This record gives sequence, C-alpha cells and structure tokens, in this order.
Amino acid sequence: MTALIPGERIASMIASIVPGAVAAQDRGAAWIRAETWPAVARGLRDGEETDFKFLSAVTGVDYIDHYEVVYHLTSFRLNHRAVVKVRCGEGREEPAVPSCVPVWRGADLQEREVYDLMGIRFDGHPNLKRVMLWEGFPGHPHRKDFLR
Amino acid sequence: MYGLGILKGFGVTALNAFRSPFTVEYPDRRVGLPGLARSAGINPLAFVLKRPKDALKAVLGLAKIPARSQQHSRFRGQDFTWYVERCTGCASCAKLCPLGIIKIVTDPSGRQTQEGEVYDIETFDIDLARCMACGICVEVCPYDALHMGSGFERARYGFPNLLITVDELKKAPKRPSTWFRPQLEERGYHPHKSGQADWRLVGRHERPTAGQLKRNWVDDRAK
Amino acid sequence: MRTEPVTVNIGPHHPSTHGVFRLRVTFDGEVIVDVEPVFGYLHRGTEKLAEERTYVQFVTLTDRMDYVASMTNNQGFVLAVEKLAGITPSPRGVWLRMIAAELQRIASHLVGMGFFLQDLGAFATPLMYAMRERERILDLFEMLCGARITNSYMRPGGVFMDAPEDFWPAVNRFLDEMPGYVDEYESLISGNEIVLSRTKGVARVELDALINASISGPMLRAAGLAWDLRKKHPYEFYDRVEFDVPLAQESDNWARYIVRIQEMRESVKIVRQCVQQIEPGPIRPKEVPFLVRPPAGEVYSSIEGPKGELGYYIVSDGSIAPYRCKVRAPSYINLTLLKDMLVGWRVADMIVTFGSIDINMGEVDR
Amino acid sequence: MTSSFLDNAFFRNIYCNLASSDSARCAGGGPFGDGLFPPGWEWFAFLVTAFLTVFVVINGALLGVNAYIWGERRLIGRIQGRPGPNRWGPFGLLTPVADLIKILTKEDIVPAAADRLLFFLAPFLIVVPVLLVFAVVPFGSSSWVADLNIGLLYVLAVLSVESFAPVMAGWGSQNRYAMFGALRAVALLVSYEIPMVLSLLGVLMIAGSLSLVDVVHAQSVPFILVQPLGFLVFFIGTVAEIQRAPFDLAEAESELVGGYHTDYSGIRWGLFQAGEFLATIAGAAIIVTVFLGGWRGPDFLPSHAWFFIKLTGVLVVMTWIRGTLPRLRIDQVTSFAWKGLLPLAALNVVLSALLSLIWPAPTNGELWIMVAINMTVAAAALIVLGQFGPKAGERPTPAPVSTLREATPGGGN
Repeated sequence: MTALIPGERIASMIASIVPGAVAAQDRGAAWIRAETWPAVARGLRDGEETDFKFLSAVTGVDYIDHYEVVYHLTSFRLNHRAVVKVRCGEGREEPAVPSCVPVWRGADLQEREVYDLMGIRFDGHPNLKRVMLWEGFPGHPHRKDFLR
Repeated sequence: MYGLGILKGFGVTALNAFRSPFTVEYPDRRVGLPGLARSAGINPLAFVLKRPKDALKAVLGLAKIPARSQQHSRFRGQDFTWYVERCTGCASCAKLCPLGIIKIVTDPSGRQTQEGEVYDIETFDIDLARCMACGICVEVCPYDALHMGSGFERARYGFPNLLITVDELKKAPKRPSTWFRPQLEERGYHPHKSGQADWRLVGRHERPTAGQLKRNWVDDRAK
Repeated sequence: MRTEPVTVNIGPHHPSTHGVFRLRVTFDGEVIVDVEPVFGYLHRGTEKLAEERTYVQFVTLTDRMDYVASMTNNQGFVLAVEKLAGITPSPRGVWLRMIAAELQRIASHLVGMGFFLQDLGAFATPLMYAMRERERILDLFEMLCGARITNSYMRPGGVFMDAPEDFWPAVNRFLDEMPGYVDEYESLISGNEIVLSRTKGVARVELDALINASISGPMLRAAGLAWDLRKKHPYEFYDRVEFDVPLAQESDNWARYIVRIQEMRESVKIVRQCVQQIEPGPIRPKEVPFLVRPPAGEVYSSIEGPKGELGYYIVSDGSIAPYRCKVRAPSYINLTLLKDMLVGWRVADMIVTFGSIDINMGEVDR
Repeated sequence: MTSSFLDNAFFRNIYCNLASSDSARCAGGGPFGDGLFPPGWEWFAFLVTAFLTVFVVINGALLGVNAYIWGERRLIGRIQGRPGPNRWGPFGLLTPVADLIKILTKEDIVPAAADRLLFFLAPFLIVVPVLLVFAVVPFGSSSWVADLNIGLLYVLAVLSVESFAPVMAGWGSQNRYAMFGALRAVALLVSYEIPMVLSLLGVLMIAGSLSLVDVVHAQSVPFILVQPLGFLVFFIGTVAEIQRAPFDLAEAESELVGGYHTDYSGIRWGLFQAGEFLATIAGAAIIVTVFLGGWRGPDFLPSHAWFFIKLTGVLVVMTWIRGTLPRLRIDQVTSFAWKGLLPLAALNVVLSALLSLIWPAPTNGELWIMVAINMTVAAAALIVLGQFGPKAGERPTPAPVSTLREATPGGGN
C-alpha cells in the first residue's frame, strides 16, 4: 500500500530541510511558505527518507479569500506519498508561487494548466503560457468568480 | 533469417482473408443464394424452384436481407419510454439530469393513486439534442415511470426536431430498455423480441391487493 | 548549400494526431529540430463542470474524458468519492468494477496498439484486427450497462446494476479466445522486421528523465521500473488476484508497444480470476444514498489507468457537489517530454512516437 | 518496326477491310472483298486502325484500373475482416463507377499560392507515361501495339519520366506536406531505378534482345526460375517505383496526409489515383512479360487468358503486400536500395554474364542448368546478405540528439 505520510511527519521532515519553512500543518498536509518552496522541493526530492522523485499532481484551489497550490508527491522507492501545499499570499490579487519546474520537469505542463485555468503565476517557469485556452481569453475559468 | 517475420505476417493476413467478415451490415446485408434460402427457411434447391426470380438476383449478388446488430435488452436507446399512468410529476428526473435538459410543468390534479398524489403533466420536454443517454433520470425515477428507450434511429434534420414532447412520449410505442429495471429482466422482457410493455408490467412492485392497500393506508395510520 | 528549417503545422486536422491536437514542428530536411505542442481544441472545462454537479452526476462526465477508457475513469472517480465519504463498497460491486476496468484496459490497449501500427503505415490491417476484438469487449459492456463507450457504470459503493446472466458465458468465451488473438497480433507485428527497424531504439528516453517528468503507466514500465499501482497500492481487490507486471528495459517505441501487448495478456488473467472469485450479494450497499454527501475534507486517490496514473483530487465542503475536483490526466502529463523524445528523429518517427505514447485528446484537454 | 499491331488478326482484318489494296499485308484481299478505300489511301487506313488500336488498349487499361480498384478493395477488405465494397451493383462491382462520378462532380480547388502551370500539368504527367508503357506490352501471342526493338529501354525511359510528376505537383502546390512528399518520391525513384535496370540486364543477356516479344519467345523456361535474383530485385524495385506499400512514403497518409497530392481535389486527384493504379498494372504487366513467361502457357487456354491470369496473380500478391506490411522510413528505404538491392543486382549481372559466356544461345536443357546454378547462388547470396542486414532486435543508430538540441532556439515546450 502506498502510505500517505501524515501532515505532522512531513512538516517535521520539511523543517529539517529548511528550518522555518512550514507555515501550518494538519492531519493530511503541510503548508509551506512560498518563498522557501524551491529549496524545500529540492530537499524533498533528494532527501534520503523523503525521496519524492515523482510529482503526481499540481492543483490550484480557489478558497475565495486566498489561493492554494497543492502538490501531491510520490516516492517509488519508499512507496509513500505526501501532500504539500503552498498558499499564494493573501487575497485574490496577483497570486504567485515559485515554479518547481527546475526540480520536477513534470510540473511543466501542470503548472501551465494551473496558470491558465486558475490564474496563479509561477515565477521562474521557463515557458509560462496558456495551455487550454487561447492567449487573450478573458479570465481564468476555474476561479470561483468566473462567470460563464 | 532476415525476412521470416514478414513472411509470418503474410500468413496471418492470408488466413484472415478466408475468415468470414465480422462487419455487421446495417440496415441490410447482401447475401448469396444459400444465405437468402436460409433466411427464407427452405433449402436452396427448393428455393430456386419456388422463387426463381429471387434466386437469380441472389446469384447476381443483388439480394439483400435486413440485418441489425444483436442489441442487448439493456441498451440505452435514444427514445424514452414514459408511462403517464405511473408518473406522479415529482420531477426527480428533471432535477437530477446532469445537463438539465428535461423540462416539466405540472398542475395539481387532486387525484390520488395507490402510490401517491398525481399531478397532471402539462409539459414533459426532453431535449435529445443535448441528451447524453447517461440514464440518471431513469435511475432516480421513484415510480418507474420513465425508462430508457430501445431505439437508435432517431436522426432528424435540425435540432428542434430532436425535442421529445409530452404528446410524443404518450403516443410512442412502449418498448422500454431493461436498463436499471431488473424487474423487467427478471420477467424476461426484451424490447425487440417481447413487443410492447404495458404500464402494469414495468413497475418494481406488484399491484397491491385491496387488503394490502387497506393495511397500508388505513390500518397503519390508525395505529 | 544553404538550407533553412521549415516549420510545419501538424494538426489540428491531421489523420495521425489522435484527435484535435496540434504540433508546431520545425524540420531541417526530414529531421525534427523543434516541437511545440498546442493543446486545448477539445477543452470542455470538465473540472469546472464538476463543481456544479453532484457526485453521481459527475460520473457521467468522467466518461467523456478518456473516451476509449471510460470504465477506468469511472473507477478512479468512485474510488476517490468512496475514500472521501467513507463508503465501504459491496464485494460483488468491487469484483464487477474490476472486471469492467480490466476489460477496458484491454480495449484501450487494443486501440493504442492499433493506432500505433496505423501510424507506422500498416494499411489499417492491425487496426481492424484490434477493433474486431474491441468490438467484442464493447458488446460485453453493452450487456453490463447498456452503453458501449460512455458507460457511467460505476457508482459510489459499487456498480448500478448487476451483470445479466448472459454476461458470464460471454465473458468466458471472450477470455478463452483473447490470448489467441493476442498471439495473432504478435505473429503479424512483433516479428515483422519492418516494424522492428522502425521502432527499436526510436525516441528513447532515460528512466530518470521519465520519472522527473511525472510520466507514468506503460511508458514507465517500458523503461524498466516496476511501478504499477495495482501492485504497489492495491485498490479494490487487486491484492486478491495474481498477475505480473510486464516490463521492458529499452524505453523506446518498441518497448512501449510490447509492454501494452503483454499487459493485455495479464488483464485477461485478472478478469479470469475475478470471474472465478466473484461472490453473490448486493452490488452496492443499501445505505449509500443517491446524493452522496461526504464530510468536508479532501482526498487524492489514484488508480492505474490504461495510460498511466489516473488521479482524482477532490475537495469537499460538505455539500452534495465537490468544491474542487482536479483530474490528474495521464495522457496530458505523459506529453511533457514530447520534445525531448522527438528532436533529432524524422517525420515518420514523430508520428510513431506519438502513437506509442498513446494519448487521448479527450483526456489531454478535458 | 519489326512488327506491329497488324500482326493481330483482329486489327489486320479491320485494316484489310479498309485497304485491301495493300497486297503486302493483305494477301488475297480482305475477308469482305474489296476495301473501303481506294489504292493510295493505305496510310489513312493505317491511321484509322492505329487509332482504333490505341483506343482499345487505353480504354482497356482504364477499365482494368477500375476492375483492379474494386478487386483490391475487396481483397484488402477480406484481409481485414470486412466484406469490402458490396453495396453498389452486383458484388459492389459498380463502386468504381460511383467513385468516378463522385470525383468528377467534386469541386476543383486550386490553392491560391499554387504555381498554376505545374499544378495543372502534374496530374497528366503521371498518367500519360504509364499509358505509353502499354504500347509495348504483348498481351497475347500476336497482340501488341508495337514491338519495338528497344522495348525494355523504352519502358524504363518512359517510366522515369513519371518521376517528374510528384516534383511538379509538390512544388506547384506550394504546400509543405506536398513538398516533403515530392522530395521523398524523387529520392525513392532515383534510388530504385538503378537496381531495377541492373536486374533486367541478366534477362537481356539470356534473351539476347531488348524487344519484349523476343523476351517472351526466349522464355521456354520462365525467367523467374532462370533469374531468381533478378526477379526479386525487379519485383521489389517495381513496387517501390510505383510507390505502393511498404514504399508508399511519398503519399504516407498517416504522416504527410497525402504527400504530393495533398492539395489536389476532384478529378485531378482522381488522375493521381488512376496513375498510381495504372502504374501498378503496368508494372505487373512488365513483370509478367519479362519474368513469368508472358502469354506463354499450356494450350488449353488462349494466350490472352494466360497473360491475364498471371497479371491477376501478380496484382493479388501486390495487394496482399499492401494489406500486410507497414511503411518503411525514408532513410531505410534508400539504404535498402543501395546496400541491399544494388549488390544483389550487380551479383546477378556478373553471374548472368558468366553463364551467357558459357552458353551464348541456351537450349532448354542448358536453361535448366542455369536455373540450378542461379537458384543456388541466389539462396547463398540472400543468406549472406541477411547476416549484414538489420536483424530483429538490432537497433539502428539514433540521430545525434544532443547536438541538434543545442541548436534549438527557445526553451522547453
């Protein structure tokens, strides 16, 4: 069975990589400060007991008062999985997260999709363009305030 | 040796050339003399003597017999089957349709049946142009009034003609699919073989007897 | 001699792009210099639609994502909902789901293989053979749920309807004949020197690059990594059936093809065991309501789809509809390395590589 | 001209009815007494008969195309488990007619950027040379339009004119797919011309003549047995030359949509298709004539029947190949021609030269000795060459990816 690492455990793992990176934690996930995310990502990927070589999914979620990017990480060797979240600042204006494409190539298309549909900017992405919709499409459809 | 794999492939294709085709030819199928005679139910020799003209046609490759794929009784067809006798106008189907393509307008009739109060259905429009035949409307119908149809030949010129109205639903031949209707399957019903199904047949329950009705509606309430 | 690169638009209306997909390719002669995929011609906003639909209603929309593997789409979604709402499915329903999903895996691999060979330029013959068997699987699906492609067969807690009696002899007959058909493809294709010389060593990717690019499914197994969620994370009753995970080491087009062929054989084995082990009983628990109302929370659940890890991330706010439903679409993410795979190869290899990734545009664009 | 269509009794009768005064050809006058034309008008009678002959042959060839299209579709259908076209007319025989009507009534689209002269000329250039081939093909023991003493040379020359058409079409369409197809077609045609011509040399040495009629007369033993290597190379070369699967990469509908005829529509596209099928029939006819003994066969069937039976057999094999094999890549196709077929053809030439030094005019028995020797050498050559060819499981050298990637402008996708 692919074990899901509890939020507390992953938080302590992250804290040992970059002290002070964990902003919050709950049973299932750990929240990370956006500015530390690239360093944390690299640590999670290369760490001996984390070994998250595989980035399963990148999801943007609109929580009305803020946006969150959720990363689902998988380790093939240790057969475990963890959920790491990054909060994109406060409020709805200009949400942005550092890109993790330098760490995981697999984030490339997924981050572009999140950027396209949720409007979260990924700083440092090599080719941040819209994927599903055309350039100049008004708005970002997955936002809760998007009107059809 | 180089080339043997290619030769093996030639063997496979040659073998397949002598198998009979798996195509289902719709709506009709070309047959030769033996096929035509078999479809008529007599042996070819007798067929030649009895119907020489058709036999000649068959030999020339011009004879055809109707053909249709073997459809399972659960097939979710396009035309819906609706029993006005069973419908109470609860509009569950309209509420739970994922695409919202069912439009129901009802009017209280004041009539009661054994299964609840009945509304007069003034409008029951199903916009087949947008229907994806998911069958959730049938799944949620509490009184088994709405069934998937078994037809698939509802091609029309233009989207408005795809709208099924309440009059059409009432008049349409009642050949419900057994999709999500295990009681029909238990009774061995097949829409293409068994003919039309009466509204008394398609329900989940037996028609309650007078005694049951009295128990349900009078005795239980008196408690 | 002065030459200049030529930019060609492959698609969106191209016979071999497997749907409406566009590639902006720069060629130097016949050699590919640059590739830029352009998506979105089939984008329907499925994830947004989920936010306005109840959980059961959204099952019908999952069919439309990967439309050659709708059963596995359903399966992934209902598993996520069950995990979220804490529903324990009925055993018979689970067995039926496994039978349907494995049959669907065979069908999907048949389509993948057939179009892969079609892209190689075989005049539709292997494709027709693949369609012949897929047709029989679709007939089985019609028996199960009345629809051939867009099944919507599964519900949280099980399936919506038990298999009819005539399903069991039909599925047994199919299982008896299917290995023979796979042998037929193998003798038609696998030994063919033209196919070998066209696919061996073409579009090779290193395993590390594949993992780093989040590529999953047969592509990963063709690179020699035994990662199959059915083994590593046995959802449903996959721990109760025995099967092998086919592996190849080469990580080229040939390896991807041969892994799919072998997976079909394994799926036949799985379905056979499911048919033997299935037990009578209800197909879904009576207490599961039509309007599933999971508690507030979130879940990520993934299954091994025919094309890779098919994951559903659902955030619930306690209402009858998901607050956010994200689909981890394997077809889409498997395209990440497309450029690396194609650059340096020729026009013909590009089409074949595209076929070997086995994408489905309905799932890529969602 | 050594002999011509007037050797055919049918056309000689027509000619002699028109001009019975030509005592050289019509000894004893026409069958119906005096001719229509007075003496001195033999040239006109000749012209009329010639026109009639050409009319019959060309229309026969085009009818053959229709029949072949039907036959191929039926056969490939059966190979794929389908019935094939069977709706229109008995057994679907009228399907090509329906296709033709459809093609004729379709809109003729000319791309705005097209080079109109090339665009319009190309479809004709693909049909006419193939039709010219039929001029020298002997269909029966005395049925041919012309028996040229350089018949084989004429066939090769005329067929190589055909390679202009794809280039004209590809360039004229101003379409990149078409351009790719055109360049592929040229690479293919140029590569396969050489082994094809070389493979015919052996036949010429044994037959001692370039005339197709003489070649058939020389085949007391069919040359497929005397020249197995030559036949193999010529057969593969012909399939490649007429661009059928597995060498159809100039059209390659899964890669280049339609290759050089991507932008054509209506009857112009139809001409390309007709040209392709005509070329197939012409190629098969040449194979039958040169290697399968032409019209020769046991006496219980007329010579024409033997020719058409053999022709049908070759066409069925070609269709079977098309239904089975996937397409090769362009570099594989050309390297196969240069590294595989050319050595075989050269070996065949050397061997045939040696053998024809020993037996300059082989008798029947000597031919059978040649069969034995040639068969042995062919088997040995194929086995030896098979060791060098790309074996199953062996990888071709991949293209230099890293260098190319550095030259790529821009970042990731």
